[in-house]
Amino acid sequence: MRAVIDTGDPGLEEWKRLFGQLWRIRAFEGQVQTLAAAGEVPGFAHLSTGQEAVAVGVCAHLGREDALFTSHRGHGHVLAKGSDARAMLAEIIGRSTGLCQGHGGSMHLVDAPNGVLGATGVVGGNLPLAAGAAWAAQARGKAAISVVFFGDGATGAGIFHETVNLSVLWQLPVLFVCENNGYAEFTSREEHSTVGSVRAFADPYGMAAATVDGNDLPAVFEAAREATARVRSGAGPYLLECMTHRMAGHYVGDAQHYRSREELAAVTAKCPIERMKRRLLGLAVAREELDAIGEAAIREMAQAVADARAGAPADPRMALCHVYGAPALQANPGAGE
Amino acid sequence: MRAVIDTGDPGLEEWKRLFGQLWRIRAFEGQVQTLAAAGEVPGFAHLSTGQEAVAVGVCAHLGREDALFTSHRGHGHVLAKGSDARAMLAEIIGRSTGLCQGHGGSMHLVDAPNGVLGATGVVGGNLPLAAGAAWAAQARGKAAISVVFFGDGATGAGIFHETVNLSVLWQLPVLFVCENNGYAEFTSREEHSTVGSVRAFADPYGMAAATVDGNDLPAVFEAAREATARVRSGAGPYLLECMTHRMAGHYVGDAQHYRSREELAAVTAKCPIERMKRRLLGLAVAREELDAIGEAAIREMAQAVADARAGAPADPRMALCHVYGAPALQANPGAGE
Amino acid sequence: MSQTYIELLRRALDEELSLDPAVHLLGEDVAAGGAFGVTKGLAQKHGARRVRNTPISEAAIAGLATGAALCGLRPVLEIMFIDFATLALDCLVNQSAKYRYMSGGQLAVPMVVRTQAGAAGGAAAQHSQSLESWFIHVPGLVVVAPSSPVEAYGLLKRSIRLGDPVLFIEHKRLYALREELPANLPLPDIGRARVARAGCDVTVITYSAMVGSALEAADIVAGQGLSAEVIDLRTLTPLDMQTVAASVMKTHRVVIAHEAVRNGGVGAEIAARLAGELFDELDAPITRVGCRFAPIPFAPELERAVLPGTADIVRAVQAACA
Amino acid sequence: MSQTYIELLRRALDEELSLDPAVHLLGEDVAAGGAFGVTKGLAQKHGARRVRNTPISEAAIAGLATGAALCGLRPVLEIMFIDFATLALDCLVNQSAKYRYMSGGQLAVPMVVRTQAGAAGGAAAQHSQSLESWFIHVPGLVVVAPSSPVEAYGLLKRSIRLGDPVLFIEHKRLYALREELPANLPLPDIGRARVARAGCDVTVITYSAMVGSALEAADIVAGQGLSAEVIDLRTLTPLDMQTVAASVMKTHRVVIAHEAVRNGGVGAEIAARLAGELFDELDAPITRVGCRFAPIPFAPELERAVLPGTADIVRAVQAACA
Ligand SMILES: Cc1ncc(C[n+]2csc(CCOP(=O)(O)OP(=O)(O)O)c2C)c(N)n1
Ligand SMILES: Cc1ncc(C[n+]2csc(CCOP(=O)(O)OP(=O)(O)O)c2C)c(N)n1
Ligand SMILES: [Mg+2]
Ligand SMILES: [Mg+2]
Repeated sequence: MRAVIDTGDPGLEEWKRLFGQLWRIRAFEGQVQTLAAAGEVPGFAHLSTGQEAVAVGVCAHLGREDALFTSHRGHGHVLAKGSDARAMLAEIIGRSTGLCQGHGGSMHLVDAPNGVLGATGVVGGNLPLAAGAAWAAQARGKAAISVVFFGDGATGAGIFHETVNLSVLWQLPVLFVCENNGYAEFTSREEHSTVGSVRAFADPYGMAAATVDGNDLPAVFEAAREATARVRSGAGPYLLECMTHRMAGHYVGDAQHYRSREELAAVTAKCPIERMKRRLLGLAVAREELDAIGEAAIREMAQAVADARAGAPADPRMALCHVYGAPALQANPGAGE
Repeated sequence: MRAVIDTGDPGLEEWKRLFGQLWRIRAFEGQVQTLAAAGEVPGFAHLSTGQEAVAVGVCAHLGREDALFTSHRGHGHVLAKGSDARAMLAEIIGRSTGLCQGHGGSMHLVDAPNGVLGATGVVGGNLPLAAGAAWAAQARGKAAISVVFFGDGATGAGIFHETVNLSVLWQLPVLFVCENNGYAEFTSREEHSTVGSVRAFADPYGMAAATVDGNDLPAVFEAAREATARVRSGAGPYLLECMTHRMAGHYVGDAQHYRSREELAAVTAKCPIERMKRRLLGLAVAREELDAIGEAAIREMAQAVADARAGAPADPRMALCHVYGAPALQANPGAGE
Repeated sequence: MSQTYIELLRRALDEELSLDPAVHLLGEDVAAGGAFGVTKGLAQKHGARRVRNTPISEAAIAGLATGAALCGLRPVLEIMFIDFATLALDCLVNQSAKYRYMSGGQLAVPMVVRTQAGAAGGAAAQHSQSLESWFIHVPGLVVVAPSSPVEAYGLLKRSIRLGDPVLFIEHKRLYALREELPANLPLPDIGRARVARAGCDVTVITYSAMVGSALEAADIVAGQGLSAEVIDLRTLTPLDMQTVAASVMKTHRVVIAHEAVRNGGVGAEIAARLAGELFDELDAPITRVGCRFAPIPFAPELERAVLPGTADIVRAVQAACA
Repeated sequence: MSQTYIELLRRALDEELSLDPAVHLLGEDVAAGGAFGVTKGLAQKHGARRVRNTPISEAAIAGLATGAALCGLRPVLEIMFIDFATLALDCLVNQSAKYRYMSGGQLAVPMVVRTQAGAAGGAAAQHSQSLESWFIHVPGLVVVAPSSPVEAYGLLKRSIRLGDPVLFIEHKRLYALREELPANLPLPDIGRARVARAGCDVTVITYSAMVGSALEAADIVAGQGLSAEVIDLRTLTPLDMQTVAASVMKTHRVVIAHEAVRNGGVGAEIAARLAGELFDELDAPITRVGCRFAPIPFAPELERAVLPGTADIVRAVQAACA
């Protein structure tokens, strides 16, 4: 799709494109929210609204051959990596035209040709997989790197620490991107850990790390440029902590009783899209042009929903496919069926 | 048995007693080695030879009401806490007179009345149990603390990090004692982690921590005095890293091909007993007196083995006892027996 | 006044917290009510020290609960989805289940692990599993799987008081179910199954959410002249083979139904026991109803294609009585 | 020249490392040979980059292997004792087993998890378990449990080449067993059981170390005029019910033996299938032989009291043929 960018300021046109990417995610999640509220999304839908700048700023430095792993809150990352919004939405509403033919769903998006190797519903479960992908790249002499997005809550899981230790030890080309949004479900970071900044976990290992304002697209972009360049250079893993905020609830339907009005207002005031808009206005881009970018994204996603909805429902005859690959096993060895 | 000591130098008589404790562990492990080599110890026997000063220096500050948890290499800790050598040996050779009636064995010593709440064969598995015991003490308003011994290898396990996070968060009265002997089985610390000093893992959490020469009894004693006092005061958990050396193999029978002659000689030169002996000689204790202390320990353990051997073998009629406690379940609900 | 499965679970917890100061709740978000609201309000009532939020550390919190249980607490731990019990399994299997035994009876682990299983509405492969059969394979654990609000209430109270480690498996499809709690209801015994519906032609053995499907199926086949007895096992360890045997010696035909995949499921154990101990009483092949052998897929059409339901039980009953 | 089970496992690994550059070994101490010496010398021969020591991080190394398998490696992971597979279970069950399915067939996880199970000589409660039945309950996993050195060799090679995640369960009591590897032996198929001894009066279905006990038992009952056919299942998923059925249709009597506790064991599944699919072929109750329902105790007298052995199989065969 787009070339890997790895040095310096990408220029105004690229900033505008990235601004559009923010909007595409925002509009995508808006559609998911509407669909979920209407009962068209099976299961749990976790929105990345408010965290778009992390996805866009990091994925700007990735090519299709780089591996991306994400969590339950992964729509934005997958979209920013360049996957097709229609196929994503079709998966999220369970169509046979979805990325995974309806087998996966919102928390399990995979788009292998685009290097999206998977979202997972197990908090922290994606971390060692990403390190493993990095190991494979290292072992096979490939230039690709592996990037994994995860929440601050995942640092409470032992697997985070095991994976960091191994990645540093083996000098794996993996970039850990923590979206520190201060919450795990309904519980604030303060109740989860006395460690406010996740970056601190890198220190014992001497792992390269940085904390950045995750709502500031150029800041994320620049930090991710450095981080990916370093990881690509073979210098080992990197932890990039992006301080950000969930503008929506934990999942669609979460009434957020645990957050005050003031808190929610403060979060809204930090909207990464508004912030980037101000930045671009400051660079003398016309308000109309920026509005048009947003509107185009909104139109694109409305159309994507229409396209996704047009797809055939998942095919029940496929329900027992893909359990095994080996031909001898495809006859489904369980319970005689 | 003995009072909790919590301030200052314990005085020469106590140092001599503790010197005797070093010898008791050394002699105990010597007997286990002989028994294991003779095939009298079922399963795996892991000796703490060379690491005695950690057990003795820490346990000097514990009372019976304090909880102790240990690992596969736990004989020394249990002995230093004041458990009966005969009942321990009887368990280790599988007698009905053993601490656990032969159900547990070398890796699973429990002596509940003495606060020895268990050894575990799962690396790191004892850590959250110790935190849980500390939580119970906290919740029930007891003054007791919980102490857990573990190896440097256990810090590779996620459970270590999860437990530290929780313990700091809940300010639990638990003392983590890491015996950093530079090896996990046949693999050196360098191959396990780039983090040389385990103490570093405390930093992100702001947990109180110290590293001490684990072969220097007075140093361990003093560090443990501070650490236990702090934990007892309600100031939260503490990590005490004791740098030490395994003088024996990973288990009895390990040929240690992975260690050079020079390395083994260097380790022997650091023997904590010899070191304490020099210290006491310097304090004008007569060599004869010190020799007598060692000989008494050796005699005691020889007698303990004889006593243990005299115990009846484990009783096969007990094999299905203690699976459940609830009377309705004791009829053994599995498979109709 | 009827109450939901969730409300009656909450009531059981509330009462036990009030009765016994040793009872403590812990788990992810439990102070906020937990993902399904079961513990809502309990932190406010009993204090944040007795209803404690934890980090996302399933392994450590299981260990914490176990260690605390060794030292006089009666922890009730919530694992949000049974799928994540995988993360706590080392502790539950290697420590909690074995502690009493390994210590030669010196110590006990009076703790309850509340968790929630089953598929509903697209929760997909990692949030829908039914993994109870793993736990019946572990000596030392008790496994409870209540089928209704009233059952859940009584069995949870009994589990908390038991004194052995209990895996208490709720089902997400049952959470909204309503029932009235009868006054002065005696609490059910752990290890005692119940005849949920009497019948004489065939015995349907089941538990948890499938009890409802079995009762529906029994209604349907009744219209076809078949009288099905439905047994709600309630506890999977111990298995109440006496109640099962009494029924099978009457009907001589058996259908076993659960939501888990058949292969290696609890139904296999029951069928094996019958094929061993009551072989001569059986007049027909034992039929098992269970999930088809695949991970639980996301899309509703796929989910429906793998999950067992009332129609499968009806077919199995018909086959058993053919 | 005969070789041990360990030597033939090593030979299989050595050959596959030589044949396919994608094959990599990882695990605790594997570069030093592993706890039992299976991988001894392989790091020297194939390089420390292909035979890699890991920290004590069962969860992470299972994840690492899975992620690498998604990206073109064929990792062979060693989990030192199956008891510690508990720590890797989240990954194995929620990721490795389901990845192909959840991705709609886009990705695969060609990896082998070698581990070692069973009781021997006082390894006690946390180092002696037989937990294979958990894994047959997980769609997406293949489960292999070889019974002899030659079987181990062939099945390991096949497992590495398979393309699906395989749990490969060795048995500590078999490690020292010797056998000669026949020249030009065709590799066994995954999913094909083998008749280890032909007979006509009763079928003994078993796997792993209990195959040896079953053969001994068959010898003993032969002296009493009973002809026992012994089936070595080899793979527990898939289960080769064809081979089993062919035997049962000949003998009409069945004994199932494994070292795991019966409750919820693999034997339950086999018995259940027979009670469902071959009910009319059965002339006697199905007898299961397994460990008594307790954690594995430490002392030899206790260990012997719970473990199943040749004598139990003899008794079961006699009962089945009474
Ligand atoms: C192992 C595990 N435990 C619990 C859950 C339930 N759960 C889903 S999301 C979540 C919070 C995750 O917080 P964080 O990692 O900060 O990500 P965020 O939702 O904030 O993006 C929890 C506890 C889970 N999915 N997996
Ligand atoms: C979870 C787990 N993985 C692997 C093992 C096998 N094992 C036993 S001891 C040991 C090394 C432990 O090293 P360390 O924690 O440093 O303790 P040390 O033996 O040096 O005292 C290993 C890997 C185990 N017992 N538990
Ligand atoms: Mg978060
Ligand atoms: Mg060590």
